[in-house]
Amino acid sequence: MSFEPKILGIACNWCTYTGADLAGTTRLQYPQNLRVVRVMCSSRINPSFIFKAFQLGADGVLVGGCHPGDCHYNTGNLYARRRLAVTKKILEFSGMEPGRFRVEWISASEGNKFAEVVREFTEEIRNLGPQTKFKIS
Amino acid sequence: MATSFKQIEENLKTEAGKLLDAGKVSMVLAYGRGYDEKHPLPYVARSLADVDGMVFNEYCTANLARYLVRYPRGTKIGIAAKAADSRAVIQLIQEDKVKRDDLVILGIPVYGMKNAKTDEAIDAKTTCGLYNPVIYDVLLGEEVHGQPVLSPYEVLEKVEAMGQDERFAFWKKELDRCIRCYACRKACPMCYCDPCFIDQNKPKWGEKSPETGGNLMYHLTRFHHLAGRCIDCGECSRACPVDIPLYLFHKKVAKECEEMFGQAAGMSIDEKPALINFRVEDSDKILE
Amino acid sequence: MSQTVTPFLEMSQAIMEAGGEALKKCYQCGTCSGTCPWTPITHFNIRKLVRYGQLGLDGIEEFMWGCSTCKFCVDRCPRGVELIDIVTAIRNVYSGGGMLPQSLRAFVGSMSARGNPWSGDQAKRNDWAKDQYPLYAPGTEYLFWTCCTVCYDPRNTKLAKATAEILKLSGVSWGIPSVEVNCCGESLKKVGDLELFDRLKSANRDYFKANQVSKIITVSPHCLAAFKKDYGEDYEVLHFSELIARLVQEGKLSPKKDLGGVKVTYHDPCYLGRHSGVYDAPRDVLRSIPGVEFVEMERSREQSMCCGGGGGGLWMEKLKGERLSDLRIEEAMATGATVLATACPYCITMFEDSARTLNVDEQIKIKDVTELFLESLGINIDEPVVDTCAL
Amino acid sequence: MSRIGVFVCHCGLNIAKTVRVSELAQFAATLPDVVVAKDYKFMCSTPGQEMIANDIKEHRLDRVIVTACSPLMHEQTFRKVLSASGLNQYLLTIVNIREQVSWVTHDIDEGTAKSKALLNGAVNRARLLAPLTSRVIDVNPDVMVVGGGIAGIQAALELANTGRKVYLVEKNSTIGGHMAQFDKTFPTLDCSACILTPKMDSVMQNKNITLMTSCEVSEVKGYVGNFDITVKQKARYVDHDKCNACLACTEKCPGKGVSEWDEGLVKRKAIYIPFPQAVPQKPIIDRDACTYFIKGKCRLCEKVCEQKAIDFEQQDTFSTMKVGAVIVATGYDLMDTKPLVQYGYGKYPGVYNALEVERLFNSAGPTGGKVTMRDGKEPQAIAILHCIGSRDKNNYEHCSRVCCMYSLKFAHLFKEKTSADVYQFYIDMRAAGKGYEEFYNRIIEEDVKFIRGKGARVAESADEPGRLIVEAEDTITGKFIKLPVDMVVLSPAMKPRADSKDLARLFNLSTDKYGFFMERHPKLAPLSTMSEGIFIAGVCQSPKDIPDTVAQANGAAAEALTIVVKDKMELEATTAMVNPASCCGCQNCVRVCPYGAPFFKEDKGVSEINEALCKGCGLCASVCPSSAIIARHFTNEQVLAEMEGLMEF
Amino acid sequence: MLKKTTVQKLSDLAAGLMEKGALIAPVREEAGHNFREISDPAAVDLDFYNTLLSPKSVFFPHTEDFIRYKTGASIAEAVCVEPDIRPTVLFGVRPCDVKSFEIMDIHFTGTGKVDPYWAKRREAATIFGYAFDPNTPADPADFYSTLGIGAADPEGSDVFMIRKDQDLLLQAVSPKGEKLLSELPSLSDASADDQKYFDGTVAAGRTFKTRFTCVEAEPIAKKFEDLFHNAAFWEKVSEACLSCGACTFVCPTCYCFDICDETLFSQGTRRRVWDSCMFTDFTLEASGHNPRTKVYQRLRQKISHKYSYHIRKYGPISCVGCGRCTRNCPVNIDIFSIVNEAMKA
Repeated sequence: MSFEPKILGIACNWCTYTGADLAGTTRLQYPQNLRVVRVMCSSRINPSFIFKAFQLGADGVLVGGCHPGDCHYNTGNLYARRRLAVTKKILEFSGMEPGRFRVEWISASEGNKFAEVVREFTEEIRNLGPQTKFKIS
Repeated sequence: MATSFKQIEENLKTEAGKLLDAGKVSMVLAYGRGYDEKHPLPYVARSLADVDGMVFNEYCTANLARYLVRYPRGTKIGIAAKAADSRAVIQLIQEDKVKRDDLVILGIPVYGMKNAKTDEAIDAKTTCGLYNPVIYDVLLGEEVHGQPVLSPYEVLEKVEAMGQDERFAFWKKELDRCIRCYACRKACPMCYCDPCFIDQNKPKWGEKSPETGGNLMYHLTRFHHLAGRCIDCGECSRACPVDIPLYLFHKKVAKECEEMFGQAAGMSIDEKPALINFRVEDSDKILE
Repeated sequence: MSQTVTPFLEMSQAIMEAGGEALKKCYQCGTCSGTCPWTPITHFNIRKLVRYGQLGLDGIEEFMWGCSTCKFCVDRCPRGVELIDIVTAIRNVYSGGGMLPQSLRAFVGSMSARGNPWSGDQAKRNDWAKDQYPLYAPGTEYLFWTCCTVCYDPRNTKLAKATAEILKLSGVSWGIPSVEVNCCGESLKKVGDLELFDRLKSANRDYFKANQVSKIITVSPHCLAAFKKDYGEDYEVLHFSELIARLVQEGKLSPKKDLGGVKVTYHDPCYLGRHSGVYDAPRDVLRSIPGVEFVEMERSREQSMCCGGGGGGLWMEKLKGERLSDLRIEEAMATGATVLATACPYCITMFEDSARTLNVDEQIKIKDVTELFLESLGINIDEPVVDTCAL
Repeated sequence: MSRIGVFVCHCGLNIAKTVRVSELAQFAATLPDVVVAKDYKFMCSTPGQEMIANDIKEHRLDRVIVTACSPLMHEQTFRKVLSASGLNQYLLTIVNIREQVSWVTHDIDEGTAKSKALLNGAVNRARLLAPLTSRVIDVNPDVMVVGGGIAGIQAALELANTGRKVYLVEKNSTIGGHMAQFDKTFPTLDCSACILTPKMDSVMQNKNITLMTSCEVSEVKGYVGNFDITVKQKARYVDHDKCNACLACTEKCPGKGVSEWDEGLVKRKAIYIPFPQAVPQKPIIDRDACTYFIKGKCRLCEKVCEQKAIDFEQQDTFSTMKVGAVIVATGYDLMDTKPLVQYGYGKYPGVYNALEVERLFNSAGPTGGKVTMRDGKEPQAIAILHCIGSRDKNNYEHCSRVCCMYSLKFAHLFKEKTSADVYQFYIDMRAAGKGYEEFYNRIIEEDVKFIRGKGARVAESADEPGRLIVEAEDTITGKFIKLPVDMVVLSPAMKPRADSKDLARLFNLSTDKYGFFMERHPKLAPLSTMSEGIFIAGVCQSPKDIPDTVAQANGAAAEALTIVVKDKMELEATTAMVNPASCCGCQNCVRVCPYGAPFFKEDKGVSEINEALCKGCGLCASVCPSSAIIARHFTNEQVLAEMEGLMEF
Repeated sequence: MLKKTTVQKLSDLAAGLMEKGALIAPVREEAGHNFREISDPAAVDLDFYNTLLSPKSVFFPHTEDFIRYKTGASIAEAVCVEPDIRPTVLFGVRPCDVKSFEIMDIHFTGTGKVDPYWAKRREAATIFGYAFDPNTPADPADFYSTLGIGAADPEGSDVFMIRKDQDLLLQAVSPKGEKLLSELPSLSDASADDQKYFDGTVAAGRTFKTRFTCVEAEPIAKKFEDLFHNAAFWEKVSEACLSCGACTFVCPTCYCFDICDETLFSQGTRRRVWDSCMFTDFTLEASGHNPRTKVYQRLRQKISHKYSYHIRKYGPISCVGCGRCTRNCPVNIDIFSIVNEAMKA
């Protein structure tokens, strides 16, 4: 059987989650490997959530937020950008494949982009194979 | 020419004595005699009589800034601070854990401090490579000049050159050794949370047992919490009974932060810690 | 001619695909055509060109050669339309169909066969130097990129020598390229032959790579702009006037000879000014020369006129009354200057032609800033110039 | 132990087509703590809602999971069901298996599998949910209006007329704003002063309005319903309580200042009222122009003032107002066209900007309403250039919206007052508005020449010294036009006030890249801002004409009223709180919160959160290193549990 | 019975022992020597002073699983975890550490409630003690002789080993040791000289001095009782203490633990994990109250427990003077210096 990755998505309520809804409303098709947790703002994302997700066996983690400048809470995603960039560097230096963690800015109107990102990311994770480094067995 | 350790010790005693005598501070954080020469002890002098117990030698590596948060806000404290220690003081001032006005910083310009276990010089290996304190009120010796300018990040080369799998194996081997005694966070001047996230049950961020999962969670999250705040004193690694080279990871994160955000921790009291700050112009490239 | 037209959107699509993507952004306000120096004097109308392009209308080929890519319109366009890209794309699409004007055929032919626009023998590219100047080798700091025009065009070899002489005095480490290099291809690109341009470009890039070139000095602003914008690698490229200005400022070169109160005006070459943003360096150089009274023309800096030599214009014949260089000469003379200084071999060629045909070549001299600067250093390289333009 | 009910919706075939809903319900029943799991055709229908309500009672459910469409669709619907059944509404969890599952796949196996994972996450999360209640706070009934232009005046009057107390804060020494500078207003051509000054007077007369001229907001504290706003009263050097507006001082004053009202076209006295109908009609001293302040002696005004109202020692003073809501209506500036050197503004005396021309037409203006130029001559040919800096990527990308119409108005007035030929250089003629197209037609019939092409350059004429040449392409003929004229009128872009970004910081508003205040939603909340209780009206939001500005002002007044009309209000329930036992006093939360909700208790060494200011974004919770901050409804435990559930299957 | 082998043939001995069961012996690691289960006989390394971590983890591992369960399921379905207990040889234990087992036995078996995990492992183990060399000075942190433990005490070991230059002498101490020694073909019989050397070393070990002088337990116990309320004393000696757990985790006689439930997805494990009285949350009560919030209170607890409460309750000092806590303290706090200080106070 081919490898079906498990991907955890964490999406902000105002942009990316709504964008994901729009992808559905417009019936765009994308792989079903992504499971989304809704938070109010990408800045809510604690870096430990990301580490934890990998420990729980996520093969990839996708974070979605509003475009910088469009944050519902003005500046949340600007903090998130820095914090998640550091998260990414830490993952990389710990030996995790850099491709497994991605941050995308997807607005409420970008249903297309949401679907496209999910397709692309799922494919990338599929190519990377199962994530075993952090996974607690 | 740098001032000798003996001379620094003398100056330390003189200056500490003056401060205590004049009542400018209620205590001076310095170093005192341990069970032998190689093992000096962090030491608090509260009166002129205590000053005699002070020592300073190449093994006085402990970062005394770690003790600042232990005393009530507003306590007037004198503190002996080497280069990295002074950065810790600055960082604590940035974070409003201590007030600049409450401190008298006795700066120690020095090189050739040694790790007592290995007898190796630690200058740029496990610490930040600076010789002179960044901030001080009194300097306990001449500024060090003419020593080689060392990049604190050169030691990273080997680990940076590794492939992802090799690097993971490296860190797994190192971190699996962890016995969760938490000496690293307790020795760290910037780790002042009580309780630490890892001690909590709600939420339970990581297991308390010293196994791969909990160890990884504890250390990675701690690296993140110290991102943009770690001042590269190397105390975490020196404190570690099982010699995990935590300093390598901290240095890497500090290096990345400097590159991405253009500021190093503990260099100026007017800055904000990089991760509780942002610039609108920050590039999305940092996420790539 | 029928007054009925049918939009031919495939053609519009082809233009967009050839790099004229910006077509669709235009809302036809007329800022470009109102700004364009050609609109008052020729039938060329840049706005119309875009309009024809938007709808793919027939007849576009009639006036697509009018633009000299001076970039005035691009800087003013309220929609941020990259008009030069559109012109290049249109030329590419149409000249692919064999619609190259006669005067440009020799130009393109020479480029293709000999790697330079002047039908020069490639082996003789460095003849002007008479082995007096060092060749670039790995380890040298600056590559002095000699434009084809200063290598082959007799008037402009003076400029090459002037530059080389100053470099000799400058104390920097430099060398000229070997004869194997090609034209930078800037004009060729603007003429629309993108394929040949890519060929020349990659050959030059190979040379740069093989010789570990990282810093380049150009004498022609056209090469400067090409390297900066089109060559796509991280070379540090400087125009020679910038280098002189820096050396003067650092006190490494100081002009001594007083030129005796000569009144000089300066024409901003489009490719140095608007294309590359260099306005002050040549002026600083002129101002550093003792005995030069510097005057500005009415249209200067960002507002500068075009000489008409860009975008292939140097190789195209223009009727009297339709030459921008004539207008510019008049404007220069109106300031009372006796020297029109500039910093581009194309401008020099265009202005010298105009001064001659207007019969004012005695009243006003055309000089490169570099040449004036060399004079002020007290060096004379003047040799009899034989006008045997290879064309 | 929780008692969880799971309700799986088919949504007709919308979900059922690509998710095996009954299998999903059966799966749910196997999960820990799930005591009832059902599927139904339309859960949001009345029978569906009743089913949930009944099961809550019958099975004593304490958590409800509805597995259906996006929470953004029906979360409110089902929350009401819970409330009505006596269950706290926050104990509901929605699993989105329509927008994010059934509609994005064709494969029923995949769809069912993903739904199970999502449901498992929801069960994990639901178990940890806590009932939340909203806090109720008192509301201050007063309102502050910032900006005394037509928008601010209108809003203040509307509010005052409902009996609210209003503080109207104006930076200048008079209210009236730009509208007071205009001569006529398009398209009706009624006199601007005639319609504005009565309103200005009403403000003065209205006992509910506290008029605060020469004032600026200097600090804003508090939150919706309870703002504490500190206002700086700038020193006027005239005690307005004593002044009886005899204006003897202004006659004697030897000082010369530049008249802002007349756009710098003329001088005014150092002690002055900006214009005859100014409100309040009491003078102030311009420190920079006053002989006494410059040279140390003069004080002529003081000598002539019988009321002893002149006070050279006056200082800036500060006072704090308590209000429940704020309307910001700070208007605009015209862009400075000097940097656009091609148009020669500031270089050629014959080039004017639009506001200068307004003053030329005005009978109270520098020329007494006659159109004479700086050289005293009447122009024979006039070019009006549209879109100067507007619709321009190099300057302001927006259309300034009013320039087409006022340019037409200018053309009409020029025709009326001079015998000049009038040319309009335009890109597109935008005359969308009641009576606007008709006005355009009228101007066409007045024989104004329309040249469709943006003015490209203004130069001095070589042939006729003193005249100007406008260069442009007439895009209709494709011909290059060189038009000799005497006067050029530029219609520049409207931009926000220079200090709009400072004001935005004070009030915690966001701005676009130019500094226009951002509305909460461009369509559905155009007058609200991201800061609760603060509203915007007029051009400070985006360029608009007087009718739209007035409409917005009325709207903003009504919005403000909806807040201050109640004496209590309910706050967001999903706010953050600090667990003081875990707080390490690092103050990260204090530093990052865009709303200023967390604050540091110096004595206890811990942070606390003012829940009235909290919007529930959770940023503070993620920057809290010791996890002391609990982001209600999105707590660390809840998120981690949900993640674990999602990753299990 | 005294047997011998050479250091060169140590791996043969190790291989022989591995046939008898699991062999746990010192191996060289990055940070120092540690006891590890041996898979490669050549890895056994007796060139060490003392191991970094104490051998207590052999009988009392850092984590010990008790039961496994499914979350949401009935407690009746929980399954006990059977510890994997095999015959074990614990090889190369220094006399002070051997002594620590005796102290730990009090807690795990001696108080009436027997901890089956400890007891079974202890029973299955054969201990090869290994003498310090009385001819070289002790590490400055050590103070075992101060507590009456000899540098070469065979007591408590099943087999006791003394190094004689390149030879390794092995003396059976218990019947269990004797039996095992007789079954090891790689050993040869020792000579009379060897026996003399062995006995001499044991004797020399008894007079071997680490730092300080011998102490009596009772006066110390009393002193610490008196000092309990002397906060000034405790604040002073704890001023440098970071309150980390390094000392307790390397200590051979610290036995505090926590019972944790660890779950992943719906699988749960109840396990025992070492805990440390130096941690703030060690005494954190469910109510949120914490009787020991200050560093000095925790340090007082640690030291008083070892040097006072333990004596009162069980007799011996709960310390064997191995020096690990002192060696590993990040700020060089020396427990015995504090004892001395206390006696002076």
